[in-house]
Amino acid sequence: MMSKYITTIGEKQYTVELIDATHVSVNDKIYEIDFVVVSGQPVFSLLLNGASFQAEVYPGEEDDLMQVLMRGRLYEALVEDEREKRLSSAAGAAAQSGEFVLRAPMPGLVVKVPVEEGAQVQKGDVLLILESMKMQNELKSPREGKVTRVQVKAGDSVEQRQVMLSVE
Amino acid sequence: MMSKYITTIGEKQYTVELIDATHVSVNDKIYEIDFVVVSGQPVFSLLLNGASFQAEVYPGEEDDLMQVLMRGRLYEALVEDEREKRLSSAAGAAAQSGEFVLRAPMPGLVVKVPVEEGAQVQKGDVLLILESMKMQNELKSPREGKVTRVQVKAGDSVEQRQVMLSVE
Amino acid sequence: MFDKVLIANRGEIAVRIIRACRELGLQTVAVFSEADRNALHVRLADEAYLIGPSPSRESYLQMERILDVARKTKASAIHPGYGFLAERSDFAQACEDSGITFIGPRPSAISAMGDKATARATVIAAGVPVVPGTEDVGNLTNEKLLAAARKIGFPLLIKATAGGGGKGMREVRNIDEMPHLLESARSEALAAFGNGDVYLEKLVEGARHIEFQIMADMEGNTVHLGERECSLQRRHQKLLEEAPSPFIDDDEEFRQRMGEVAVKAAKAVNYLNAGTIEFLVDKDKNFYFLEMNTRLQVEHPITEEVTGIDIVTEQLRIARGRQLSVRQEDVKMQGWAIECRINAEDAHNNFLPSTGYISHHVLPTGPGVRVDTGVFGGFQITPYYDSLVSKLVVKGESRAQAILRMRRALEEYRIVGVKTNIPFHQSILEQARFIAGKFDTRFVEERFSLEEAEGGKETHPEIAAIFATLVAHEQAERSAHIISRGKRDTSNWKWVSRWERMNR
Amino acid sequence: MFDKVLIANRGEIAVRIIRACRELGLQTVAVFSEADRNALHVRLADEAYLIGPSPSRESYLQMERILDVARKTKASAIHPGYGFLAERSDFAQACEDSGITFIGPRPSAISAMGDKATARATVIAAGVPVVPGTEDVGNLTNEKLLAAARKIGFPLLIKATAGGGGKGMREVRNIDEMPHLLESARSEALAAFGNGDVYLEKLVEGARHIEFQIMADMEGNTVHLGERECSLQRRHQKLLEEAPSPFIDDDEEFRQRMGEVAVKAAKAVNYLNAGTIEFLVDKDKNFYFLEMNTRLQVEHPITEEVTGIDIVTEQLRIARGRQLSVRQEDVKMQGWAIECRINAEDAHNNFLPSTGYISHHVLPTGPGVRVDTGVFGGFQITPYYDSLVSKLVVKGESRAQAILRMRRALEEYRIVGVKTNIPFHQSILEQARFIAGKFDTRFVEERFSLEEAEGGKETHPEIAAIFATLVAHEQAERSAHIISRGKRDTSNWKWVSRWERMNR
Repeated sequence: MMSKYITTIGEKQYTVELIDATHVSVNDKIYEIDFVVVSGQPVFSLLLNGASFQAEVYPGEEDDLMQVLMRGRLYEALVEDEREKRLSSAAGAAAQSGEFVLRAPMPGLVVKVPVEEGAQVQKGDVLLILESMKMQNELKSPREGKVTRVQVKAGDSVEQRQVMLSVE
Repeated sequence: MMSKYITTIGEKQYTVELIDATHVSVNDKIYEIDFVVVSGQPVFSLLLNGASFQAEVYPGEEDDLMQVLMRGRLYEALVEDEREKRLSSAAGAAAQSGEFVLRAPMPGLVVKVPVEEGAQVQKGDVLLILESMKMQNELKSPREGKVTRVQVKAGDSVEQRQVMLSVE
Repeated sequence: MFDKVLIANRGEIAVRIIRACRELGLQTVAVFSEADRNALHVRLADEAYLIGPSPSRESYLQMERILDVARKTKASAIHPGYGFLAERSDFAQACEDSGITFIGPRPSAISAMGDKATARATVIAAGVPVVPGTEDVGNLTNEKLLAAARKIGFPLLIKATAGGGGKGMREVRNIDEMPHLLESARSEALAAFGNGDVYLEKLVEGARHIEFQIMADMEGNTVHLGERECSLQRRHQKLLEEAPSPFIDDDEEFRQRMGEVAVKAAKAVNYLNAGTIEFLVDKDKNFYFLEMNTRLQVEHPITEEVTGIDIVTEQLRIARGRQLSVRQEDVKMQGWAIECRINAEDAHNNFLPSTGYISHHVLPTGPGVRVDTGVFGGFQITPYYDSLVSKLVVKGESRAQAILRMRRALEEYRIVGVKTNIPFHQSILEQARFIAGKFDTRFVEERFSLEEAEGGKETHPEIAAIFATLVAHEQAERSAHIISRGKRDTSNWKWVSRWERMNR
Repeated sequence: MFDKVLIANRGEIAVRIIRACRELGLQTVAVFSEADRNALHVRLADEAYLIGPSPSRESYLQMERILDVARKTKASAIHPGYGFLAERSDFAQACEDSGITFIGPRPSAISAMGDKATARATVIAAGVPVVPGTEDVGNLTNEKLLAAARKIGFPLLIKATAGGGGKGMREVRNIDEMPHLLESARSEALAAFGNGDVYLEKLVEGARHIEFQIMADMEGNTVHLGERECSLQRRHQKLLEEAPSPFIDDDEEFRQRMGEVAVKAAKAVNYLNAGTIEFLVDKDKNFYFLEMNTRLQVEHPITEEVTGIDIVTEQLRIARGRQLSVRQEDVKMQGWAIECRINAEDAHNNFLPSTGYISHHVLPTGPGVRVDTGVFGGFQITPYYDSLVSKLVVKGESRAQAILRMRRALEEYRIVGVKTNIPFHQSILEQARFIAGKFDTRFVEERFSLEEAEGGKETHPEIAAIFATLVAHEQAERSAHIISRGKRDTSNWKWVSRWERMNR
C-alpha cells in the first residue's frame, strides 16, 4: 500500500510518499529507510541511506502538529493526507486572525498587568507579569491588537491554563 | 478494613497486619508507615517510623514468590493470607521432592553432558556445560538424585527454557 | 562530633550532600514538603520527615520545624545547602543555641556579609578594593552627587536606591550630560518604585564576574581553591560557569594576587567553612569586591573537577573540627571544567519556566562527564521551587576539549516532558566570542540572540518531515484498527509504550 | 589524514569511541548485527550499516563486509575497539592493503605479541624478565622435565600443553614429589584433552596481575601511563581494577622501573598506538612479563581518571600522525580510580550469564562517578555477545575515598530485568583484605565466598516482608476489582506502569 502525505514545517511543504517498508520518497526523491521505535524509550531511530538520526516524536498538546525533537531542535510538523490537504487549503487563511487568549503557562502569582481593557498593543508588548518558580516572567503579546478582556489583577493566584486576558 | 497476612522469607515468618493507610504491625509491633510507588519507576518507597527504604518489588516469573530487591540484596517472600496459609500448611512438605527439570537458562550451545541416564548424582555435581555469551557455564544439580532423562547431547543448540535433562 | 546530618534542602544539592555524607559513613536525615514525597533526596537519605505543604515558606523555610526534626532524630549537625535558610544568620544562631552544628560559617560572618553596607565597610577596612561609588548613602542631593561623580570618575552608573531590573539606571559618559540624566533617572525610579533616590557607581566596562572559592577551618587556616568564571548570565542568573577563567588563564601571578585578596576578605569576617568571594574584573585586570556568598555555591563542582578537592566532604570535615586537608601551596588547577545549568525553561520562549511530568530522562555519560541532579524519569517539576533540573559538568584536558565534550554531552542529554534551556547552551558553545573567551557579563543579554544563533545552524527539516510523517502514518493505521480517533489526548509516554507493546 | 572513522565494534566500547570521535569533530560510521538495530552505538553514530545476523562470526567478525562498508562510506580509518577483530593481524593488514588507517599497532606487532612463544623470545631478547619455564617446548620427557625443574627452582607448576581451566595442573613443592605429580598431571590431561603433554612454569606465589598502559606515536616516542592493578579475577576474567596499584602505591622508584621495562617490551616490537603490558608480580617485587595486549583495554578509563589523559582521543591523534601529547615526565598519577565491571551475571548462582529485557535502568551520578555503557532502559541483553553491561568508574582523592564512593555508586545503581554481579562487587568492597590492599590473583576464587560475605552483612528481612505484603495486598485488592487473578503473567514493568496509571 502506498500512502502519500503533504507535511508542512514552517513555510516548507514536503510531499512524502511511503513506498514500502524500506523506501520513502520526499518531493519525488527516493530514500532507503530503516525506521524503528526504540524499545522502552519514546525515541525513534531512522537510518536514511545509512545516515543515522534519532528523534522524539509526539503529538502536540492542543493542536494537530507533530512535535519532532531532533539534535536539540524542535520541529513542528503538520501532516496531512491529500484529502485533508484539500480541505485545509479550502478553509484557507480565514482562521488566521481572531482572538488571542492569554492563558497562564503555569500556576503562579500575577505581579502586574500593565495593560487595560481597550488598550492598543503591539507585538512584543508586555501584557502581564507572572511570578512562578521564584522568577518574574513577562508574558508578551504575540501580535498587534486591542486588549478586550482582562480577567485577573495584580495579587491574584492563577492555576495553570487559566484564562487571564484576551487580545483581538 | 484490616488485613492480615503471613509472609515468609527464608525460614522466618512474619505476621503482617495492615491496620490503616499509615500503620502496619509486624508480629504485633506497630509501625507508622508512608508507602508510595515512585511515579515512572518500578520502585516503591517506604518510610517506616521515619526510616527511608526503597525497593523494587515484583512477582516472580514462575512461582508465587514476591521478589524484593533492596539495598543490592534480593529477598523472596511468600505472602499468604490466613486462609491460604492454612491450605498450604495442610499440603505440607509433600511437594518437597519430585522431579527436578534442568531447563536452559538462556539460548546456547551444549558443550558437554558429563552424566548419563540412570547415573546417581550428588548436590553440586555438574550435569551439563552450556556455552553462551562467550562463556562456558557449568549447570549443577541442586540436589541428590538419579538422572532420569537426558534430552540433549554435546553440539546441540538449545533455546531458552528448553528442557535438557531431569533428575529424580 | 556529629555522625548524623540533617539536610535542610531539596533537589540536586540535597542529593549532593547526602552522597558526601554517605561516602563519609555519616547518617542522613532528609526533610521534605508535600510536593517532594517521591524526590530522590527522600529516597536516598536514611531517614525522611515531612515538614509541611509545598510552598517553601511553609516547609523548607520553617526553621523551628526543621530544628524539631533534628532534635527528634538526634541529628547533631545541619547542612543548609544553598538558598532557603543557607544565608540566614538567625537560623545559624538557632542551631548554635540548640547545640546543633551549623555546617557553614559563624552567624556573625553571615550577618556581616549579608548587609551590603557592612560588608563593604568591613572589606575596605581590610584593604580590599571595592567598586567606587556612593551606594551606602542613597539620598544625596543632585549637587552632592555631581561632586561625588568627579571623584568617582567617568563613565559611571546612576542607579535607583530602591531599584532593580535596570529601572532608573543610566550610564553617564561625562559631567555635562549628568544633570539631565539624573533627572530622568529620578523620575523613572519614582514612577517604578515610588522613590526617586539614586546613587552612583563606577561603571566597570567590559566587566567580568569572577569568583574565588574559599575554605577555612576552625583554627583560622584559610585557603582559596582558585577561581570560577561566571560572566555568562541572564537577568543576573548564572547559566554557564567555567574553571579556570579564560581571562586569567595561565596568568598565575594574577590568580594568586586575586586569591590573596579573596582570602583577606574572608579573614576580615573571621570566616569558617566554604564561601565564595565575587569580584568584578575590568579589561585591565583591575578587580573589585562585589560580595561574599557565605555558603556552598551552585557551581562548586567545576572547582572540584579541576582541583581534585571534594568541597562538600571538606565542609563536613571542617565542621567536625578537622584541619583543612590542603595548604595553599597544595592547591593546583589541572585541566578545564565547564558547568551548564540545565533549567526547566523554554529557551525559545523568553526563558519562561516550564513545569510538568518528566516522562523520559536519559543522562549523558562517559569520560569527563558528571551530572548532579535530583530529578528522574517520572519526576514532576512543580512551580514551587526554582527551575534548576540538573548541573551538567564536564572536564577536559584543555578548554577546547571541555567545550567539545560539553557539546557532545548536551547532544546526548534527553529530557521529555518539560522544556529546557539546552538549546541555549548549545548555541552559546558555538559562538565565536565564547570560544575565544571574549565575553563579559553583558554578553548574553546584549550580544547574543538565540534566534540569530540558530538561524545560522544546519537544520534538517526534511528529516523531521519524514519522522513526523512516518509516526503520523503508523498512528493513523493503528487508530483505524484499534482506537477511536478522538482518544489522542493520552500522554506521549503512554501512547508510545502502548505502541511499543503492540510492536514488540 | 582521515576525518571519518568506522567503528568495528558494538556495546560500550563502540559508544566510547564514537564519543571521542565526536569530541574531535570526526565523522563516525557504525556497523551492527541484526540483534543491535536499537543499540546506542547505532543511534549515536552519524551513519550505521547492517553487516549480518546476530552471531558475531556472521557480523562483527566479517572482515570483508566491514571493509566494504568502510570503502562505501569513504571512512578512511577503522577503530577495532577490543575483542572481535582488534588483535587480528590479518585484519590490520587488510586495512593497510585497502589504504585504510587501522587505529592500532602495525600488523607485525600484533603477530609478534599474539604468538606466545614469539612474544616470549622477543622480549627476552630485549632484556625483559619472563616467568621461567619450559612452556615453548611442550613435549619433553619426564627425565628432561626433572632436569629442567632443578634449573627453574621450586615451587613450580606442571601445566597441560593442550590445557586450560586448571585441568592437568599441579603445584610441585620439591623434587621428591615431582615424579608422582607428573604422572597424575599427564593422565588427567590425557583424559581431559586427549593429550598428555605437559610443561613447567615457575610458581609465582601470591602473584599479582599488574599491567602498564603504553602509548607510542609514529616517530617511535613511547611512554607508559602508569599501572593498573587487575588481580581481582574470576576464571581469568577481570572484575575490578584500580589505578594506581595498592601494592606499588607510593613506591615511585618501583613504578618507574616496571614502567621502563614495559616501554622496553613495547619498543621490542616497534609498537605503535595504545597497548598494555601485563606483568605477574611476586611479594618481593620481582616482576615477569606475561603478555602484551595490542589494543585498547577494557579497563583503560581508570588510567584516564588518574592521569587526566584521554586514551582514545590520544589513539585517534596518533593514528592521524600527530606526536604524543605528553612526554614521560609529564605523566603524573593523581588521586585513585576504581572500575567495577558490571556484568549480566547472576552473582548468587555461579555467575551464570543472565539475558533479558532491561526494563529499568538508573545510573549512579554525582561527583567522581563515570559510567561507560551501551545499554539503556528498553535494551535487550542477548546471548550473542559478552555479558558486560557497563563499566562503573569512580575517582577519589585517596583509595579510601574511592572505595567509599564506589560503595555509594553501587547502591544507587538500579538495573531491573537482568541479574547482575553488583552484589559481588558490594561484598568485595567490604572485605578486610581488599580494603587493606592485600590480595592476589587467587583471592576471588580461593579466599572469597559471596555467601559467607553476605552472611555477615546486615539484612532487613522484616522490611522486605513489609514491602512484599503491601505490594501483594494492593495487587490483590486491585485484581479483585479489575483484573482476573490469572493474568499475573504480564511483565513487571507493564504491571507497575498499569498500577501507576491507576494511582496517579
